[in-house]
Amino acid sequence: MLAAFLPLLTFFISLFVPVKPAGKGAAAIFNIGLSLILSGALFLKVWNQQSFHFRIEWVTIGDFTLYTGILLNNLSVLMMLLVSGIALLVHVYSTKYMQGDPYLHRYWAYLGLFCFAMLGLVIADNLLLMYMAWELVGFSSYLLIGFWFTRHTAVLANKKAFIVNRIGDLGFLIGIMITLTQFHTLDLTELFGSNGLVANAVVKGGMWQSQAGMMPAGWLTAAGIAFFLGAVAKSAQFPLHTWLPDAMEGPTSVSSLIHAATMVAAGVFLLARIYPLFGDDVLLIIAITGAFTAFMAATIALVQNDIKRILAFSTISQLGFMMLAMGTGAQAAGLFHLVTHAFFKCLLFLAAGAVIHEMAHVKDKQGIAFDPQDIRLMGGLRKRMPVTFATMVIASLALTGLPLMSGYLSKDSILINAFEWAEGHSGLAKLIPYSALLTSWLTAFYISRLIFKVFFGELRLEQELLVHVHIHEAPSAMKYVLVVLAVFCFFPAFSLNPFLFEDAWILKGFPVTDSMTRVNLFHTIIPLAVNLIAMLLIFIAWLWYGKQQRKPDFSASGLFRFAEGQWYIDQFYTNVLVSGFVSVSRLVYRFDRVVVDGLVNIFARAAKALSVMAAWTDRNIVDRIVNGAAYLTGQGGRFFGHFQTGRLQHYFVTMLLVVLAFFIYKYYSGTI
Amino acid sequence: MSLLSTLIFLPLLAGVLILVMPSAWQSRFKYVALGTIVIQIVLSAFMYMNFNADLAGVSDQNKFQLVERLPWISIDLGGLGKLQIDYFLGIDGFSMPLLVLTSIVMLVAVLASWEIKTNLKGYFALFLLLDTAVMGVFSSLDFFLFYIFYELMLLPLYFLIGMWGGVRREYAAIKFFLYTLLGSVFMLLVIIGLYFSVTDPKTGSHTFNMLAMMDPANYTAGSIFSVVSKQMLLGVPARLLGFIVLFVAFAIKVPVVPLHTWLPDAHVEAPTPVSIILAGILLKIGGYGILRICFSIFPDAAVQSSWWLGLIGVVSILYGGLNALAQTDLKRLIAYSSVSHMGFVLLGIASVTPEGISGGMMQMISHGFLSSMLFFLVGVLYSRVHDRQIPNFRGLALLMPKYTAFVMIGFFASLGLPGFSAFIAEAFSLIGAFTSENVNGFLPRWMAVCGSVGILLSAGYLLWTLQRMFFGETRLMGGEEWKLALTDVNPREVIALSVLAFLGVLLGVMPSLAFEKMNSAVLELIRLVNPQ
Amino acid sequence: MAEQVVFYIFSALVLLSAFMVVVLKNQVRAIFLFFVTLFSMAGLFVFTLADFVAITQVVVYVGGVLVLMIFTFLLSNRDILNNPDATRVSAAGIHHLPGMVVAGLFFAVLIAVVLQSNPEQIEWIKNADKSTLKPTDNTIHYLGINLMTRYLVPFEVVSLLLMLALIGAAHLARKERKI
Amino acid sequence: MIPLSHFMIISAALFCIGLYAVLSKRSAIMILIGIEFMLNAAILNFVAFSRYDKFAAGGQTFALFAIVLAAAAVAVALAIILNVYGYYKTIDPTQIDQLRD
Repeated sequence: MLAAFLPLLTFFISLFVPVKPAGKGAAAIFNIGLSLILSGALFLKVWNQQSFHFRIEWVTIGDFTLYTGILLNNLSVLMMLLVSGIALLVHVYSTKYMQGDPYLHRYWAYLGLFCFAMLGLVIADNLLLMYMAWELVGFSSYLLIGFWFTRHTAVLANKKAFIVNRIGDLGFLIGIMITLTQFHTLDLTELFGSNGLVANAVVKGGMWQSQAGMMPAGWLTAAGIAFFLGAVAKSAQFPLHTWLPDAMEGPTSVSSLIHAATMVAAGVFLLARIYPLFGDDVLLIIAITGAFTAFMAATIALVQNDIKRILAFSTISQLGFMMLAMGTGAQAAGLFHLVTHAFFKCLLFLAAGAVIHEMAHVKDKQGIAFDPQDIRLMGGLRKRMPVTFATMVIASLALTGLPLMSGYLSKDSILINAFEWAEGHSGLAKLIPYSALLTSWLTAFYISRLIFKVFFGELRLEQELLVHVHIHEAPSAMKYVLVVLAVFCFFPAFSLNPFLFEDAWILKGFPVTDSMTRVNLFHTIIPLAVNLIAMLLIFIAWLWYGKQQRKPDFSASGLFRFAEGQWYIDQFYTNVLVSGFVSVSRLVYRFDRVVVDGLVNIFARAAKALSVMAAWTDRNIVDRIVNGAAYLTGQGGRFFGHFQTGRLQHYFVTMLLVVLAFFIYKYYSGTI
Repeated sequence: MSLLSTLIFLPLLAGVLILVMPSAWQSRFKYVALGTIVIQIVLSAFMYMNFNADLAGVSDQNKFQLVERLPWISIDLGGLGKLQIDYFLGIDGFSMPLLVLTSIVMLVAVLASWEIKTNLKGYFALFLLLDTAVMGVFSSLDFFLFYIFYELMLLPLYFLIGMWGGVRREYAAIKFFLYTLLGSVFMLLVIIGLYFSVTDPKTGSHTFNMLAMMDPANYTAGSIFSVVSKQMLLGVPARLLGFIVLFVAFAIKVPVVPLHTWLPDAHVEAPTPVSIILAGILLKIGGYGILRICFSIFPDAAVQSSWWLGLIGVVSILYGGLNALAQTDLKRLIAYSSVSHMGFVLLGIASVTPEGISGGMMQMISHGFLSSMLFFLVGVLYSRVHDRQIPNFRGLALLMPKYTAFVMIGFFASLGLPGFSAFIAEAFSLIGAFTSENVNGFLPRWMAVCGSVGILLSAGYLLWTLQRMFFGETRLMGGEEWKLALTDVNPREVIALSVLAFLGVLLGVMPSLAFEKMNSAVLELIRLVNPQ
Repeated sequence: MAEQVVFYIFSALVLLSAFMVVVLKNQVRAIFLFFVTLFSMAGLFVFTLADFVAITQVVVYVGGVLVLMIFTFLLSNRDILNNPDATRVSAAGIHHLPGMVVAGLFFAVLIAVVLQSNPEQIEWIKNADKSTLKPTDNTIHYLGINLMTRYLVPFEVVSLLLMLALIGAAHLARKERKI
Repeated sequence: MIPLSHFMIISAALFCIGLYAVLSKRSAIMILIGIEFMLNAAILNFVAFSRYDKFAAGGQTFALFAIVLAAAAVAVALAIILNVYGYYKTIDPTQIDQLRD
């Protein structure tokens, strides 16, 4: 609990306490360090022992009480440890990387907020709380991507990231609604515990029945897909992956923490949390999505030139692997890969960050306009930044999944599981393990392309611009972080046996599928196949990019352009969906102005016309009548006024006439 | 004088005080108003603290709190029976939170009134009259009294918009006035119909007492709105027609989609404090009226038409969101977002589930705080450069960092970021709508699913605005002149905004502060509407 | 019989002279003809056995009123006096028409009434054998007694009124005009 | 004995002549003369009927009053006429029309 709230403290300290940025940084590191220690303590206490669940009443609506609290089990303590660990390293790294930025206090605040949200996410004990943390994670990611808010691209990127994530959140929310309706609780243990409500719910006669409610069976699938949609957005899976490459506009340290190691893994984490909810068809969808995303992202990564983008696509690809693992039932393997990937990808980013940092320095110092992230301008950095080079190579090897590395263990476990799973399926499912295999080869190629281009050969920046630049090793704070992370890329951190992933302690912490026995042929052949061909590809890459030997020119081919254009998915979104939406909204607004409001105005105008008519009638008819009456009266008055001549005799005449008339009348009426 | 009457008539007294103060003291009027509102807040806070959450209210006078019932107008009409109008006040879980909301929003509006420079005497007198009327609407339990306060609101608003508003203020004021009047005129017909249908069980005479109207036993047999006799009017069941008429009257206030067009115009043209009151309080009267009057008096008709209500709610959410996306005027954008957000209220209420109604109520409270905040923010910008067009601004974050921070809080809060009240409100409204099919079968599930797309839309337009106006390199239409004019928020504005932001966060983190007070009332209402 | 003849002569004299008074353009002559009328009226009074009234008529009217009139006329119509020969009868002017019509109609009505009424048949006249005046009766005797007994109050009032009127007339006719 | 109706007819005729004079003459004096005619016509009736009322002699008494009052009235009227003449320089009543609107 405290561990989660410490980073929040950081957030407030950074925002509201007026100390120097350095002091804030120190406070932030102290907080996150404390978090790490607490997480470690908790880890030791909870791991493989009884889980810890603490909750308090939060809101009561009607008869339904929503509790909130924390749930610590193997999954959450593992994630806590991972998040706080990597966060600490990134914090340390950032002290140097972000040095001198005028808005540093905001940086620490956002970072603190993120760590809080992420830790909250992993320890939340109910879906709603998890959703809240989930969105907060997205929000802090939004803030961090747009940290340099004067950059137009950064702002566009953070908006895109948030909105795309919002789509996923929508799925999550719908999932929550379905779950709540069906089970009347959102508590994770009650729902997904070993004897929980989800496990006991059955599909019978087209209806999905649980103790608390009943719905058509379609909603079971819908719930699975809805939650998966959330995971897809957060973990940047096809078709919602487009925000992640753009998110690289944020500071590299942020990219490494959020967009490589932790936040993007939240989707996988979510799937693991609610795993019992998924039916077979949803799992298949997950597997297919994962496999496809992995493959697609790998192909794109092959041809990109921006160092961070390559890594971003690589991340997407690896997340695809995790999804694939989830979909194929290898929940544990997926999580294992999540952990190992967190370390080596974080390392890759941080190392890349060190490179970019140096390049940007050159840019600032020499005043040359170039893109510090373009690998075509790098090269030969091996000698100038040896530690960076070494650590990055280690991370790359881990990514490729070569033996002795952590990646080897986790990736193999996924692949082998996938093959085993495919045994029991037919049709499209058969293709999944092969595509994963292919993807892992592509991985080897693109990452070695990156390494060779950046670190081997000559510094092409100098060659092209004909200037001499000084590029040094990264500052010590950054360097040590790289080294620490590199240590975690080796096998011993996860398993004492470098070749047998089954021995990995992480795998033992989770419910293991029954296929984890070493009887199958796959267990020997697949690692062998993966590694041999990967080695071959690395060699080719070395020939092409390291040695600068003549290579076939693909750049004209359609496939190359297709990959370079990132499969045009993003363009499709921008040009079709976004502008479509905007034009629809304009249309709706026009509708609102013209039709709805127009109707009102027409009413008003009609009423006005009516009133004009009424006014006309009033003036020309009613008023005429009145005026006529008045005129008549006036004329009559004038006429009778003539009798008032002021002459006494006339008055007398009149008077007598009246008297006479009276007499005559009386006479003829006979009264006289 | 007891608490509620004090709460209602205190502003009126202050208004009179301002009227009799010499005009030379113009600069002191605002402090009088501020002092009044502060007293009001203290009173309403006291009311909140002492509110007994176990008493449900809704239809039972004994379960209301702070009840004041005095015979007011009592005339023997001979053949028509006895005219009985009571001065009847009381609060329950629905009205109490809204009274608290009103006093707080009024505080912000007074703080925003610092920008008003002309004819201060009239302005503050009308302002405080409006305050009285709103307080009266939320606490009266006699329909006639309710109607009087309801109409009394229109008058100051008309003048406040029409005299202190923007360029097209007269158009907007008249549009607003006519729209609302249209609704309330028909409402009056229904009120009279109800009056002749209902007798007070104690005195045996016809009555305007709302609580008496809620009990089917009080209807005279064969009267127009009688529950058992099922009279027809214009080929529609009379009770359904009455419900529809009342609903339309309140729907104009909410506003729901085909009846919303007064809102953007009124908001755009109104001065900032009036926009704040409009969005913060007046829209809530619509929702409150639907709960207190439409649903409670015509529960049978409410059940019949809940599907349509839900549909209107969903349409409002989506339509408002899409419209907001197309706006270039910041204030208009927020006005349309209000339409969208108030759609959640309707959707939640229509579901007749505890989650839905609580969510709807929460959305009203939350929207009260957040839209006030947003309009206040627009006012801050407008008061500095007299422009609100989104394309005319860019990169304000560099110039006004604190302001931008508040804008971000406001925007993210209203797009439903967890941790803010709007999230809780929208989530529960949607959950309520979704569970409705299982609980009572009023709303199909797709409505909730469609409604949730509104959350996505709100993210779209708000973030887009944020990106266009606040981020990037600074580039302003007014050039250097604007750059000098655009100073960051001053302490007065910081206080007002912080109060709202704090409340938004407080309710987001501890929603039970509001939920627990209204829970029993919500359950009672559901029992009344859908007795199962 | 001779009484009858004299009565009709006097009657004719009255009517004719009165008619001439109103139709004559020359006012001087008209006033003098007025004198003739009044005289003849006195004669008619005699026929009703009201000799004292007849004498009073002559004394007051002919002696007082007529003299006053001539005075006034002389004071106010100097231009007419300069041209006293305009004797044309002028009854045909259009502005006389209303007067003529009204007078004619009135005359018709009165005649009708007179002819319809039958004064000799009125109750108190029919039974007035004892109280009917005879030519030999001393009317002054009766008048004197009545004036000093039955009609004393009216008599005094009239005398007072007379005095007031004369004072008023004198005041009005004063030299200084203050109206 | 001359029948009463003869007196009445003469009186009526005289009255109407006086009336005509009052209504049509253009001179205040002539109007005054008309009035006198009418008074005389009335007096004639008084005295004619007075024949049958010897002891009370009401008719004759009132005739006397009437004559005397008429004389007084004439005196006042003539004084007024003189004043009118002094003011308007005319005694034509058709020209003294300040009562008209």
